[in-house]
Amino acid sequence: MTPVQVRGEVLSIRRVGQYHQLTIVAPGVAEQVRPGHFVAIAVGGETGAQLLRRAFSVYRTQDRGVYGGTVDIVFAEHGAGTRWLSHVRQHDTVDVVGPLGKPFALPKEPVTCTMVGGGYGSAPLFTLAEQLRERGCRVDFVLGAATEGRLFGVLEAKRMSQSVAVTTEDGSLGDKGRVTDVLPGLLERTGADVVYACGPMGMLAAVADVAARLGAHSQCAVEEAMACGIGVCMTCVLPVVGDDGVTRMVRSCIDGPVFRGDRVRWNDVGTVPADTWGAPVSEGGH
Amino acid sequence: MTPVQVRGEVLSIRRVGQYHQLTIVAPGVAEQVRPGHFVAIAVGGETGAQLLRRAFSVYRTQDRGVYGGTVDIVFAEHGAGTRWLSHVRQHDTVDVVGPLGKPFALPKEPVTCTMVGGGYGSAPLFTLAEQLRERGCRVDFVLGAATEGRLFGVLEAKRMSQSVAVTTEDGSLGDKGRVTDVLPGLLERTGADVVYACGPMGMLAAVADVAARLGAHSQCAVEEAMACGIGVCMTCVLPVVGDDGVTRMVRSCIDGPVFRGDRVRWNDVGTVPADTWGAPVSEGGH
Amino acid sequence: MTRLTRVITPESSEIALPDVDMSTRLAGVTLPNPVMTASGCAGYGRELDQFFDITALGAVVTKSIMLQPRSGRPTPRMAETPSGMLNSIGLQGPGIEEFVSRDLRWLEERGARVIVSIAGGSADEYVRLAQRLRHSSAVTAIEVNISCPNVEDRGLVFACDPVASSTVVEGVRRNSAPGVPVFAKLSPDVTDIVAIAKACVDAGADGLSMINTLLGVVIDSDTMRPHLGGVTGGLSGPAIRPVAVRAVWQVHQALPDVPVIGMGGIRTGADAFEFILAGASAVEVGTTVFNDPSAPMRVSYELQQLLGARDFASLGDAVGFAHRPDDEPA
Amino acid sequence: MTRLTRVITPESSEIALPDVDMSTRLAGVTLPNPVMTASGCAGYGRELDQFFDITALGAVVTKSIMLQPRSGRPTPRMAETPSGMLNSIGLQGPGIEEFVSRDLRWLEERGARVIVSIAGGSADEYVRLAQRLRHSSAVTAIEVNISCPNVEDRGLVFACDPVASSTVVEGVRRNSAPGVPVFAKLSPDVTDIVAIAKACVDAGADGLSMINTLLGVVIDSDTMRPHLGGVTGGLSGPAIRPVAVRAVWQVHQALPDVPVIGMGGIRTGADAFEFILAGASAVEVGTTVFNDPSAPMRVSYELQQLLGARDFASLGDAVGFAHRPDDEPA
Ligand SMILES: Cc1cc2nc3c(=O)[nH]c(=O)nc-3n(C[C@H](O)[C@H](O)[C@H](O)COP(=O)(O)OP(=O)(O)OC[C@H]3O[C@@H](n4cnc5c(N)ncnc54)[C@H](O)[C@@H]3O)c2cc1C
Ligand SMILES: Cc1cc2nc3c(=O)[nH]c(=O)nc-3n(C[C@H](O)[C@H](O)[C@H](O)COP(=O)(O)OP(=O)(O)OC[C@H]3O[C@@H](n4cnc5c(N)ncnc54)[C@H](O)[C@@H]3O)c2cc1C
Ligand SMILES: Cc1cc2nc3c(=O)[nH]c(=O)nc-3n(C[C@H](O)[C@H](O)[C@H](O)COP(=O)(O)O)c2cc1C
Ligand SMILES: Cc1cc2nc3c(=O)[nH]c(=O)nc-3n(C[C@H](O)[C@H](O)[C@H](O)COP(=O)(O)O)c2cc1C
Ligand code: FES
Ligand code: FES
Repeated sequence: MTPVQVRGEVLSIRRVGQYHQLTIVAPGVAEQVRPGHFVAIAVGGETGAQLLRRAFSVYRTQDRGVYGGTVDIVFAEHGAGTRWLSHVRQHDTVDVVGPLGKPFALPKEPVTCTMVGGGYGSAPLFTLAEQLRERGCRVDFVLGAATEGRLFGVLEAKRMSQSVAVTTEDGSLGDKGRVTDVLPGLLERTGADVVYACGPMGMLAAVADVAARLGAHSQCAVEEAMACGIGVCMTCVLPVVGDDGVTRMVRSCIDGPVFRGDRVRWNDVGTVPADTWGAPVSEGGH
Repeated sequence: MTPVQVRGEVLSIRRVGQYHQLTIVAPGVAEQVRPGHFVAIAVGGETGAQLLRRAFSVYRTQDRGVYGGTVDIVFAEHGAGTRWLSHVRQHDTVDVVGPLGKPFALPKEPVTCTMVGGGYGSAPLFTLAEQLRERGCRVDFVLGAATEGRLFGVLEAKRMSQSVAVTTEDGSLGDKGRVTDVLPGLLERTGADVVYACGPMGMLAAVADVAARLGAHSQCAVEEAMACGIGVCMTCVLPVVGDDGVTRMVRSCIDGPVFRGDRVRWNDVGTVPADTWGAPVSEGGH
Repeated sequence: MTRLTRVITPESSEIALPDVDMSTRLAGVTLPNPVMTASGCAGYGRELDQFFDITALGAVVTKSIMLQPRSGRPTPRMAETPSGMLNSIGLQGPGIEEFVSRDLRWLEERGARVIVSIAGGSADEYVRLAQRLRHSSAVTAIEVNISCPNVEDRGLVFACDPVASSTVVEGVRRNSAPGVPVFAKLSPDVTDIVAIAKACVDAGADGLSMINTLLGVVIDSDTMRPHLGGVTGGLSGPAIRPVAVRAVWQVHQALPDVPVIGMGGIRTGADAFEFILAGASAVEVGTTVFNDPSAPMRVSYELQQLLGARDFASLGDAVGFAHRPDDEPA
Repeated sequence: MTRLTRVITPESSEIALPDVDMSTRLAGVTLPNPVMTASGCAGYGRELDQFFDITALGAVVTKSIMLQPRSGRPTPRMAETPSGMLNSIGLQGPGIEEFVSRDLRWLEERGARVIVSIAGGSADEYVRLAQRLRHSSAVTAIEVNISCPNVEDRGLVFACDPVASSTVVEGVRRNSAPGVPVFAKLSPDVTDIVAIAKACVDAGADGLSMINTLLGVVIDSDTMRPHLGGVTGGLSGPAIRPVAVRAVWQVHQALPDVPVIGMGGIRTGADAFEFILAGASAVEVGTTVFNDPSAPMRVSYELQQLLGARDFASLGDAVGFAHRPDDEPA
C-alpha cells in the first residue's frame, strides 16, 4: 500500500444521528483501503488558519465505475476543523491523503470475533465484520456511546452479526452503562478468540484488559492527536511494548492506529515510562 | 449617521462582466447609506486567517420591506479575501460594518456634473447621478477600464445621463486610451462645474489635475489600504491640505474616502511630505 | 451553575451571563471588568463607542501619546499576514497637549476609565509626559510603551535593555500621581523577558503589560521590496498568541505577585481565558478590533460565560490557575 | 518570457515551468534546487518519498539527531494554533549509530542529497556527532541545531548566547570534513539575532539557517493547564513567517556574503520567494508538509514559475534582491 494525496470531489454529505457521513471521490485511495485504515483530510481551505489535517477512519469504500472509487467517513462535529468539514457541500473539493496506518489484522482461521465500537469508533468495524464473515468467522457487536444519538450503525451491525449489544451511558438506548459492562458476559458466552475495538482511549484500555483477562486476543485502533498522519512529525506516539519486550514511543499513524491490546501500555499513555528505550529525557529542545 | 455591525444574509451573488455583484440584507446599514459611503466586510470566516475587513463602495441600496434594507457591492477578485467573498452563496451570512466614511458632497444648485469611474470605481456613481438628476443637475459619464470586461455599468450610465464616454486601454470598447484622454474635451464641451471621480489613485490624481486646470471642482473617492475602516488604526492615511493650509496625514476611512481633489497631495501619497504637521519622523516605534 | 443575568450584546442579541464577579484589582485600582482595548487599536475610544458602550470596559487604553504632534510613517503602513498583521504606524498622534485637552477630556466626560499609554524617544520625554498627566483626574493608570527606539542610544529599543527600561520606568513612576499605577509594556523581542520584567518592577513598575508586537518584515512579491514604508513593522494578531501566553506564563511564574495585563492575539473569550489562567489579571484586545469592532465586549461576555461554566465565582480565582501544582484538581 | 518545460506534479497534473536556473550555491556546495525539507518535519525522507521524488529536492534535512537514542517528551506533543502549531517532540530519535547505519544509508542509496541536522546537550556532544559524520560520503552539509538547552549551563539554550553558540559551531567546524559546509541554525528568541549570527560566522560557520521555532505556550481551557506535556513548545508555520523574513533580512543586511537558508512558515512559492528576496540562497519547508505532504515540490515549482514571470534567468539573481538601492528598478 502506498498512500496518495488526491483532491476529491464531495459526492454527498448527510447527517446520521449526531454525526455527519461524508462521501468523497478519492481514486487511488479507495482501492487500497483495508479495514482500520484512516485518511487525513485538510481543513479550513488553502489559505486557512488550520494547517493540520484531521484523521478519520474509513467507514467504507465503494467502486463507482466512472467516478472512481469513493471513501466514506463518519465524523462528529468537535472543534474548528470538523465544523469546517461539516459545511462542505456537494461538488466541493476536499484534499485527502490515504490510506494511512496499519489495518486490523485478520485471522487465518474462522474464529469467533467480537467488535467493540464506542461512538463513531464503530465506523471501521463494519467492513471488517464483512470480511471476517467472508472468512467464516462468527461476529458479535457491542456498540456503546454516551447517548442514543452518538451511537453509529446499530442497524447495520444487526444485519451482519450474530448479536448486537448496545449500551448508552444515559440509558437512552440499550443497557445503561458502558461497553465493558456487557463485554465480559459476551466474551464468555461466545468464547470469542479475538476482540476488535475502536473508540476512545479509556474504552480501549478497558476492553484490552477484559480481553486479556478472558484469554482473547485484542486489536485496538487508537486515537492519538496527529499533526501529519504520515509518520514525519513524531507527535502521535504512545508507549508500546515490542516483540523484544522493550517499550518504545511508537508512532500511532504508521505503526498503528491498530495495535495489539496487550502491547500498548494503556496506563502510561501521556507519559514516557522510565524503562522506555531512550528515556529518561534530559530536558531537551523541540 | 452611525455605522452599525450586522450579520447579513446573502440574498444573491452573480457575475457582472469580470466582477461579482453581491446583495446582502443589511438592515440598519442600508437605510443610512449615501452615495460614496462604503462598507467593510469580514472575510475568511470566524476562525480564518484573514483578520482585516475588506472595504467596498456601496453600489446601491434597496428597501425590501420584510427583509430589511439590502446593500449591493460590486467587486473584483483580487487576492485571498475577495476570492473568499466570491465563494459565498445565497443564504450564507456575511459580517458587514457600515455605512462608513464621508459621502460625496452634493451641490445645492442644479449644476453640471461629470462622473468619472475607473473599473469597479463607477459603482458608487450611479446612485450619486440619480440624486444629482433629482436636483436638476446635468450628468455626463466617463467610464474607463483596462478592457471591456472591466467596465462596470455602461448601460446603466446611459439610462441616467446626458452622455457616456467609454475608454479602454486595449480599445476593446469605446476609445482606446484613458479617461483623461477624453475628459478635458468633455469638461470644455459641457462646462462642467463639478467632477465626481472614483477609481485607482493614478486616475484620481490625473482627473483632479484636469478638473483644476479647467476650473471645475472635483470630488475624489480614494482607495487606500485599510486595516479597520472605522478610524482606529491609522493605516489608511494620506497627505491632505486642510482649510488652514496645513498638510496633515489624514485617515481616508473617516475623513474620506471622498476628498476635494485639490486638497489631496497626489504626488506625495506614500510619503510624509516634509511640511506635514508632526513631520519629520524621527525613527519611531510602531 | 450559578445565577444568570440576561444582557443585550452590541449586536442586539440577548445572551445569558452567569453571576461571576468580573472585577479585577490592578495594583491598587479596581476595574469592574478585566477586558480593555489595546493601545493603538482603539484610537481614543470615540469611534468604538459607536459600536458598544466603552464605559462597560475595564478601561480604554489609548494610542501611545508622545510629547509633540507626530505625522507617523509613510504608507503602506500595514500588511495582512496569516492570522495576523504587520503594522508600522510610527506613533502618529496629536501630541500630549491636544490629547489632554481634547481626547482625554472627551473620555472623562464620557465616563470611561482610561489607561493612558505614553511613548518617548528619551527617558526625559517619558518623564515630561508623566508630569503632564500627573494632575489629570481622568487617568486610571499609565501604560509605559517602552518599545520605542532610544534616540540617545543609537535607536536601541528601551524594552530590549534592562537598564534603559528601568531608567524610563523609574522616571515615570517618580513623576506620576501616587495612586495611579504604572504598567511597563514589554516587548517579546528579547532573549530573557523575565529579566526585563524584573528590572521594570525593581524600578517601581506597579505592573506589567505584555506583549507588544514582534518585529517582522513582509516582502512584496510584485515590487520585490519590503511591503511597509518603514521596512520593518510590528506583528500582531492571533498568530502571536502562543508567544504572548508564554511571556505571561514565564513572568507570572517568576513574579507571581506582580499584576499582569495580558494581550497578543485575543480573539475570543477562550483566548482571554488562556491569558488569565497563565497569570494575567486583565487583558487587552487589539488587532481583533479591526476584524470585529465590538470584540472587546464580546470577549468580555464570552469570558464571563466560560468562567461561569467552570464554576469560578470570581475572575480573581482564575488568575494564574494553570500554575497550580500537578496534584491539585480543577 | 522564457522557454517552458512541462513537468508532472506529485499530484499528477501537468504544469509548465519556465527555463530558470534553479541551482544554488551554499558555501562551496551546489544544489540543483533551493527547496529542501525542514529538520523535524520530514523524518529521514522515507515517508515523503511516497508522495514525490525526494531526490528532486535541493536536499533532505533530517530530523536533528543526538548521540544516544531518545524517547522524547510525553504527549500531547502538539497544539494547533492560528496559522501555526506548537510542538514539543523533545528530539525523539534513534541516536547517531542507528541513524547512520539505517537512515543515512537509505538516503544515500536512494540518491538524495542530505543535510544532517545535529543536536546535543553539551559542546562535546556536538563535536562527537561531527566526528561520527566526518567520514560519511552521504553528508552534503551539516546543520547545527543550537536551539538546545546546554545541560552544563543551567539549561540555557546555546542559540541564545553568542559565546555558547560559537563554542558549539567552532567544535563542529573543526571536526567536520573540510568540503562539507556547516550551517548554524539560529533561534529567533533573542534580542539581537545579528550578534548571534556574527558570532557563529566568526566561529567558522559557513552559513546560517533560520529560523527555528519561537517559544510558546498554549493553555487548554478544559484542563486549565498547559496543553503540551512539556509545558512550552516551539511555534512554527505561516504565523511566524514575518518574524523569519525579518531575521533573514537583518542578517543578510549585516552579512551579505554569508549564505543563508531561510525557513519559517513557507506554504507557497510566493512565500519562498519572499525569503529569497530578503537574502536566503535556499529555503526549507517545515510545518506545511503536515498540511500538504508534496509541498516541497509544489513550492519549488511555484517558485520557479514566479522567477520566470519576473524574468529572472537564475535563482541566484533574486537572492537578496529586495535590498537593492531605492533608485534601482525591478
Ligand atoms: C486514527 C484516527 C481516526 C479517527 N477517526 C475518526 C472518525 O472516524 N470520526 C471522527 O469524528 N473523528 C475521528 N478521529 C478524531 C478526529 O481526528 C478529531 O475529532 C478531529 O481531529 C477533531 O478536529 P477538530 O478540528 O474538530 O478539533 P480541534 O479541537 O479544533 O482540533 C485541534 C487539533 O487537535 C486534534 N484533535 C482534537 N481532537 C482529537 C481527537 N479526538 N483525536 C485526535 N486528534 C484530535 C486535531 O486533529 C487538531 O490537530 C480520528 C482520529 C484519529 C487519530
Ligand atoms: C474605500 C474603499 C472602497 C473600495 N471599493 C471597492 C469596490 O467597490 N470594489 C472592489 O472590488 N474593491 C473595492 N476596494 C478595494 C478592495 O477593498 C480591495 O480590492 C480588497 O481589499 C482586496 O482584498 P483581497 O483580499 O482580495 O486582496 P489581498 O491582496 O489579499 O489583500 C490584502 C490586504 O491589502 C488590502 N488591499 C489589497 N488591495 C487593496 C486595494 N486595491 N485597496 C485597498 N486595500 C487593498 C486588503 O484590504 C487587505 O487588507 C475599495 C477599497 C477602499 C479602501
Ligand atoms: C495598528 C497597531 C497600532 C499599535 N499601536 C500601539 C501603540 O501606539 N502603543 C503600544 O503600546 N502598542 C501598540 N500596538 C500594539 C498593541 O497594543 C498590542 O500590544 C499588540 O498588537 C498585540 O496585541 P493584539 O495581537 O491583540 O493586537 C499597536 C498594534 C497595532 C496592530
Ligand atoms: C514537529 C516539528 C519538529 C521539529 N524538529 C526540529 C528538529 O529536530 N531540529 C530543528 O532544527 N528544527 C526542528 N523543527 C523546526 C523546523 O525545522 C523549522 O525551523 C521551524 O518549524 C520553522 O519552519 P516552518 O514554519 O516551515 O515549520 C521542528 C519543527 C516542527 C514543527
Ligand atoms: S502524526 Fe506525524 S508521525 Fe504520526
Ligand atoms: S482604516 Fe483604520 S484608521 Fe482608517
